[in-house]
Amino acid sequence: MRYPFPVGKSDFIQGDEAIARAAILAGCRFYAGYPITPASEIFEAMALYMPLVDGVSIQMEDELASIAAIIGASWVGAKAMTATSGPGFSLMMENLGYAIMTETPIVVVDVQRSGPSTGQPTLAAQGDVMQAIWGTHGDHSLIVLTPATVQEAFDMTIRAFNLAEKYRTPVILLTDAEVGHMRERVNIPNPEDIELVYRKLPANEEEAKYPFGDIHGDLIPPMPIFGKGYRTYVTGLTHDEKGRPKTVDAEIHHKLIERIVNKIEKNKKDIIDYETFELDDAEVAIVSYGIVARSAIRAVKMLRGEGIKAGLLKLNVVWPFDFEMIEKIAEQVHAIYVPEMNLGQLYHLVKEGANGKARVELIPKIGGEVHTPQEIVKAVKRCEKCI
Amino acid sequence: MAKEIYTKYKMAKYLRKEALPTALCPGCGGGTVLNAFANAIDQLKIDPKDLVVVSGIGCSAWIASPYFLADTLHTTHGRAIAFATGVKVGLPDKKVVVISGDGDLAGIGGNHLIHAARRNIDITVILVNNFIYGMTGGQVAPTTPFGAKTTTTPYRNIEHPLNIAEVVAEAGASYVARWTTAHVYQLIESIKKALTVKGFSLVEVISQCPVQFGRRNKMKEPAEMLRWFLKNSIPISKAKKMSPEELEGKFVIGEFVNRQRPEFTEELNKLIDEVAEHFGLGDE
Amino acid sequence: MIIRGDEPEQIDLLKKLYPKGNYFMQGDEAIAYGAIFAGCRFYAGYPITPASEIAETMARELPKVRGYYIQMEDEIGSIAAIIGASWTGLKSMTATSGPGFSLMQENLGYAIMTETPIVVVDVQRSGPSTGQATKGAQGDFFQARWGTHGDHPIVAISPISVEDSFWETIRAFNISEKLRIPVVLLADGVIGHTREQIRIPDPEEVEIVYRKLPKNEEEAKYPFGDVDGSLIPPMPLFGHGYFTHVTGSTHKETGLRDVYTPEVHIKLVNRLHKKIEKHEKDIEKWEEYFTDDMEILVISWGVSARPSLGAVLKAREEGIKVGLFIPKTVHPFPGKKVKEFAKRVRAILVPEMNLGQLILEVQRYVNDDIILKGVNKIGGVPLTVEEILREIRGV
Amino acid sequence: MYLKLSYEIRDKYLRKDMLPTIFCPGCGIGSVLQYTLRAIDELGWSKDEVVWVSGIGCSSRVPGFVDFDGLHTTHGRALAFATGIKMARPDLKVIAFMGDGDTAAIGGNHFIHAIRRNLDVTVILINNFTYGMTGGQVAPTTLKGLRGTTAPYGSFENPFDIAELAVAAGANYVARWTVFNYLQGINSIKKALQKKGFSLVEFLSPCPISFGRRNRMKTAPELIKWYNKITVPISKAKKMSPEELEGKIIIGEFVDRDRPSLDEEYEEYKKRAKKMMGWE
Amino acid sequence: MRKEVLISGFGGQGVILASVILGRAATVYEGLYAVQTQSYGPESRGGASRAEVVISDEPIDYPKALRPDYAIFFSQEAYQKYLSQLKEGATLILEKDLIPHRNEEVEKKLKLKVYALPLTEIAEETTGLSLTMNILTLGLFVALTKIVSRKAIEKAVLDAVPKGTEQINLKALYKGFELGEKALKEEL
Repeated sequence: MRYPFPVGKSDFIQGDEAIARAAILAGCRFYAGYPITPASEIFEAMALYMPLVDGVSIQMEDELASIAAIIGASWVGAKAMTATSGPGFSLMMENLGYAIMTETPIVVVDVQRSGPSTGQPTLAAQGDVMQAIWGTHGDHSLIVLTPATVQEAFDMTIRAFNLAEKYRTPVILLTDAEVGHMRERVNIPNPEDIELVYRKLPANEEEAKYPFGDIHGDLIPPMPIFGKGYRTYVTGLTHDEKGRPKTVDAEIHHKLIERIVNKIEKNKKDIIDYETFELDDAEVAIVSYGIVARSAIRAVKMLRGEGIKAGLLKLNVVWPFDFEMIEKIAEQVHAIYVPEMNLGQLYHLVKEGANGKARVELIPKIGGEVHTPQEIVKAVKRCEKCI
Repeated sequence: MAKEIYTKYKMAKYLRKEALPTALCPGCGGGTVLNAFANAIDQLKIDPKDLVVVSGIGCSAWIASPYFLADTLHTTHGRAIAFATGVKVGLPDKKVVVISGDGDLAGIGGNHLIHAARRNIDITVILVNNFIYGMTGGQVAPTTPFGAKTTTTPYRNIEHPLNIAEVVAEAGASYVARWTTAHVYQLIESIKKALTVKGFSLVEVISQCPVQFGRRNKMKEPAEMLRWFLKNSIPISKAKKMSPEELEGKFVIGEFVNRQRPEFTEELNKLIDEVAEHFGLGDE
Repeated sequence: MIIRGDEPEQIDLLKKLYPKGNYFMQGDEAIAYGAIFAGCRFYAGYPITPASEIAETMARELPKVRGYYIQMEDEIGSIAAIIGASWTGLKSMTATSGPGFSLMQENLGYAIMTETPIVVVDVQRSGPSTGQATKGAQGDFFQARWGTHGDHPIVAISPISVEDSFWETIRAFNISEKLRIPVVLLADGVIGHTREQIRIPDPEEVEIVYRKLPKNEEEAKYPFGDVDGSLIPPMPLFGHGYFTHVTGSTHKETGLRDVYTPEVHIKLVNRLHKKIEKHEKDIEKWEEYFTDDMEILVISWGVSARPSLGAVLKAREEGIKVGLFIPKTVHPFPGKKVKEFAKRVRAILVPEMNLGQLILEVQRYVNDDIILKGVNKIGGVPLTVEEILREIRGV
Repeated sequence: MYLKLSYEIRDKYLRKDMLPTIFCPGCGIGSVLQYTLRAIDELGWSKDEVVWVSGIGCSSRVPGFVDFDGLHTTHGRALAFATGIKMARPDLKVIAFMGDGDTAAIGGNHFIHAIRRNLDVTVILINNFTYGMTGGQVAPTTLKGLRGTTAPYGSFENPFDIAELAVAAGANYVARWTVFNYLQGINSIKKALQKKGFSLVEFLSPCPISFGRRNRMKTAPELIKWYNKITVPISKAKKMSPEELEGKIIIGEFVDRDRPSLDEEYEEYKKRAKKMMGWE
Repeated sequence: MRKEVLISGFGGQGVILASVILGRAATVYEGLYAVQTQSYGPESRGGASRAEVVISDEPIDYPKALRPDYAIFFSQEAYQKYLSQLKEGATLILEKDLIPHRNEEVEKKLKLKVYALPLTEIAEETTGLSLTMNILTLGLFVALTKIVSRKAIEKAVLDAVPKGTEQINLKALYKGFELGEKALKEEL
């Protein structure tokens, strides 16, 4: 297999470009998109690469259609992706719910920009975190990953595909304009060294009869993709294990939704990913994700330098959310700080997790610029003094 | 801080001085369109107080927003005509004008475009067609000519452009015309007609984007693009006698329809009067 | 001519059309009548179960009061049209259900950013996706709060009965007009389709609010400026010669776009949030029962509130000291009140028709020394008094 | 032409465990479904090479009843989903079974853009002038003056002519019939299925419950009689003036042409890309 | 070692490309770490343009420039906007002809090492193409600061420039090296 970019060595590229290359290496062969700042570079790279690797890159008439097309492609067996930013992500909400309900593996990249509405199109923010988790209607669960560097954007894109395939669920890669547009060195491994997952297919005709049945006891049904003679029926309506619409049976609805939520919840351990820095003996913790976590690392070093025992928890996955881990940290430290490029979103989840065992303080920032390490240090020191 | 604008340009009175200069690139056709629109307003002696200008997202949405000194509603991507529908129903006596681009109005907003034409609501749409998504960096649009290069069709476009004027005419508009930025006088006349016609009117303006479109298609200079427009423009009367093959790659210009059809807000208000009469709720 | 809803002719018209007295109608219809009494004279919508009855009632009744009903090509167009109409001065509303609400998210953010008063009714049905179209649910609680992108405040109200639907719709309009903010009415398919007795009042009994307009040309220059210290700018309507510019991009007080200066964005978005905090008193509303001597607290909202009340009454008969708290305004959530209660009880139960959404909100205000438990049910059938009572007994 | 008995078609193509269908007595969807299945049968296509796609609405429930791979999607978006299916697996044949509200109202944009791209799908369109499933609201196809629950005083809007719109947007094959046009219907579907590129067969179909009842046509026969009255064959229509055609609906074949389809173009595109990059 | 570089001018001067080449030289050819970020106006031509490169021998946490150690300004606007943000003792390269108004006071206060040259004019003289000004400036910058080797920047230039223009760009780069050497010897 020949790749349209160098593999097995490092390159100096934008986050958006890294996402596109990782998708190709993850086996993505279908991309549908619509132009939007600051995600267009992903699309442009896909447009350049896809025809060369016999994949499809197509520009749809809007974002609604883009996510629809990738769901369609996923049902014929293609690994599929779309990328957008806030306004387009808002438009995708209905069909994101459809992908959750029909358990369709897809990857949706949201390169966050400053909102609400059109806001500041070229500037970064972390304002869509709760939208990624709660933006579509009805009870549901999904997976949300948050890269902080270009290398992470690359690695997490591959992981996003693997998780989507493994758990038959949409996965959101929630990055931002800063990571998307910045250039850094990325080590692009040899394709043979990349571990890839492909969805579980039915072992036989019998299994294929239950596209939505927990036939293996692992809550994840094998996916009888179209065109194999299984004659699968897929609907966004509440359906039974065979996929037949059953819209008035409360029992069936309960069973279906509970399984969809539980297949994420019960596999939390496998999905959740985080890093810690100087957290073991910390008395003050900073919980951060995405681009801000990079400022937070530096802030921790600076705080340590000033004699404040600070530590960092950097979340690489923000949903499912490890409430228990936060509670454990809350038992160890007396305060948790959450710097976010918004006016308080993941902060709410941290607060729920902390369960009153430690003070939880928000360090908000909006306007398109990343917190400087000094700003975090200052905010922490101000609060530490006031106790 | 408002910058002082020293100009002898007569139409400057229609512009928001504190918002100038515009963000349009040098050589963009948007300026021509803004100028033509201002001239049409001037010639018709329309008071800008009787105007509401609505736009979506994209370079062409910025032609009048915020530069034109009237009530201006700058909305979300593709939805300008739907917003304008609400404005027109609320203010049936005002002129409601939508100025936006091809990607905005015919790409993501294509549905609102054909439905407004079907309703024949009295809105004037000036659709600036530069064949490209300029603001986001030159991606293919539903209007991009077959075979053109863009950032998302690096190996040339394989889709056929949407014939906006014909689709809108078919959908039921009262007035439809197409010109290019090389046909300024005809354009002004058409905008004037569109503003006077009762019902949905569309003036499609083929316009140059030398930076995002021209550069990738061997027309770096605005003048080259204008020459291209002039060379390939075919008047509609002549086009009728030509085969589809002969028309490949040509721009059919002129008036597509100009007709009287029932208008939406009039019909809506008529209905309300009838209901009031029927239930004995009229003005006693 | 723009109708505000409180003109004498309009009052006379309402009296003639809907004489004071008892009516028997569905929750959806009550919302429509509430809107008409609140002064809503523009409705744009798209058919969807179980919200279509609102559209149908509006289509039938609005022309009678010289209001406009239009059906758009989709939900995106519907919310766009009502925002446009609101800028001309008409009080405007749309109604939908989950799938349509998902589609409206982008323009809901636009209305927040441009401070456009509108009311969006979400008659919640069982999801995700198309789910059980005809069944009620409370699954859009967090979507109403977080469904659009970017940092934003929101006001969401949830009625608990048919009669309540009438009054809460009026309140939704009043808050929306007063604070220049879109208000989401989180109704649901159960109440929406339930018929009950409702008393239609005299129009004079209904207090209605109309947005603050600029007093003069000078004020009109700042459609997004805090000209009087209330954090709510007067709204210069279109068609009055003010030459107002409205954009969803980050803008200055004059409305002109400035998408690069962080300070402009910070100032704008902070004010959007603070105007909600500052006027909290105008927004918050709840009902509470037996909270004086309670040991257990039930917190419930919307359609689950009534069976909760039934269960609390029965439990009281059994001598269990249980209280009930029903937030009518669910966003912003009355957290302070809950925090205060949480200190006095040993357990909190949260019954709702989803897999646990309001409970996450409650959790933020509760320490872990008390029991916090959801009573959850999905599938379209409302919680019964027995189901809730069993849980109360259990703790 | 030998016509198989309808139970043969039923037994061969329908999912027995999904029957009976949800369709009301007098509804035209069943007939159109039968025409479609007969067309497939006569073409001798395997059930395994066809995918059915639909949106939301009465007509969109059809893929649930037929024994094929089927994707029942969100409202208005069927053709966008179909784009993914067709472009990722060009060897599969795609049928989109849609209603008028789904196609022309909320899905209007996907409709014109799928046609512009010349996506190789066959749209079987049930036009019943109303939103049947949500209770009979007016649709963009509802003729002026007709009633629906959201137009209690009669529709005041101008309706769409979907077939003409499809022609203007550039479809390869477009035909319109009423459900009464049995043989023409089957033949048109056969032609449409074999056509590369976008094809549309529209059927005027009775909805006595949600539509007819509100317009003084309570039964299917009354509706069919009305269809006969308002339809004009295309050959005849060409000789009529616009005034004479007012309030009439034209039936017949509107266009039959062979522009290259999107997947064919994409195959070429891939080859060109490799050539331009010096891969081949 | 953490070094921050700020480059600013207006669209069309090749600001972004210069920053990308520098970052590429540092990461791909020197094995260092680098982060390149940028911001620009809505116009594709003529708007303000700004790029930053942070270079370090260890992984870079905070990715933006806080107090630039080095700066290159190609426009009066950039000079006025960012001059006061520079670190004390920073090295500053200016396109002299495009920055007619200087603020001696701030330059002195920050003890800046300033190299002001008619860069566009020199580029035009050297290669016949004013467009090569950015590459020439890179050469000057590398010769002055030695932040990456000449070999590395040369390779990175070759990676980034359009096919067919390699020789002309190298010519500009070498001219930059030459100017830098002269400047260090204070011969300028």
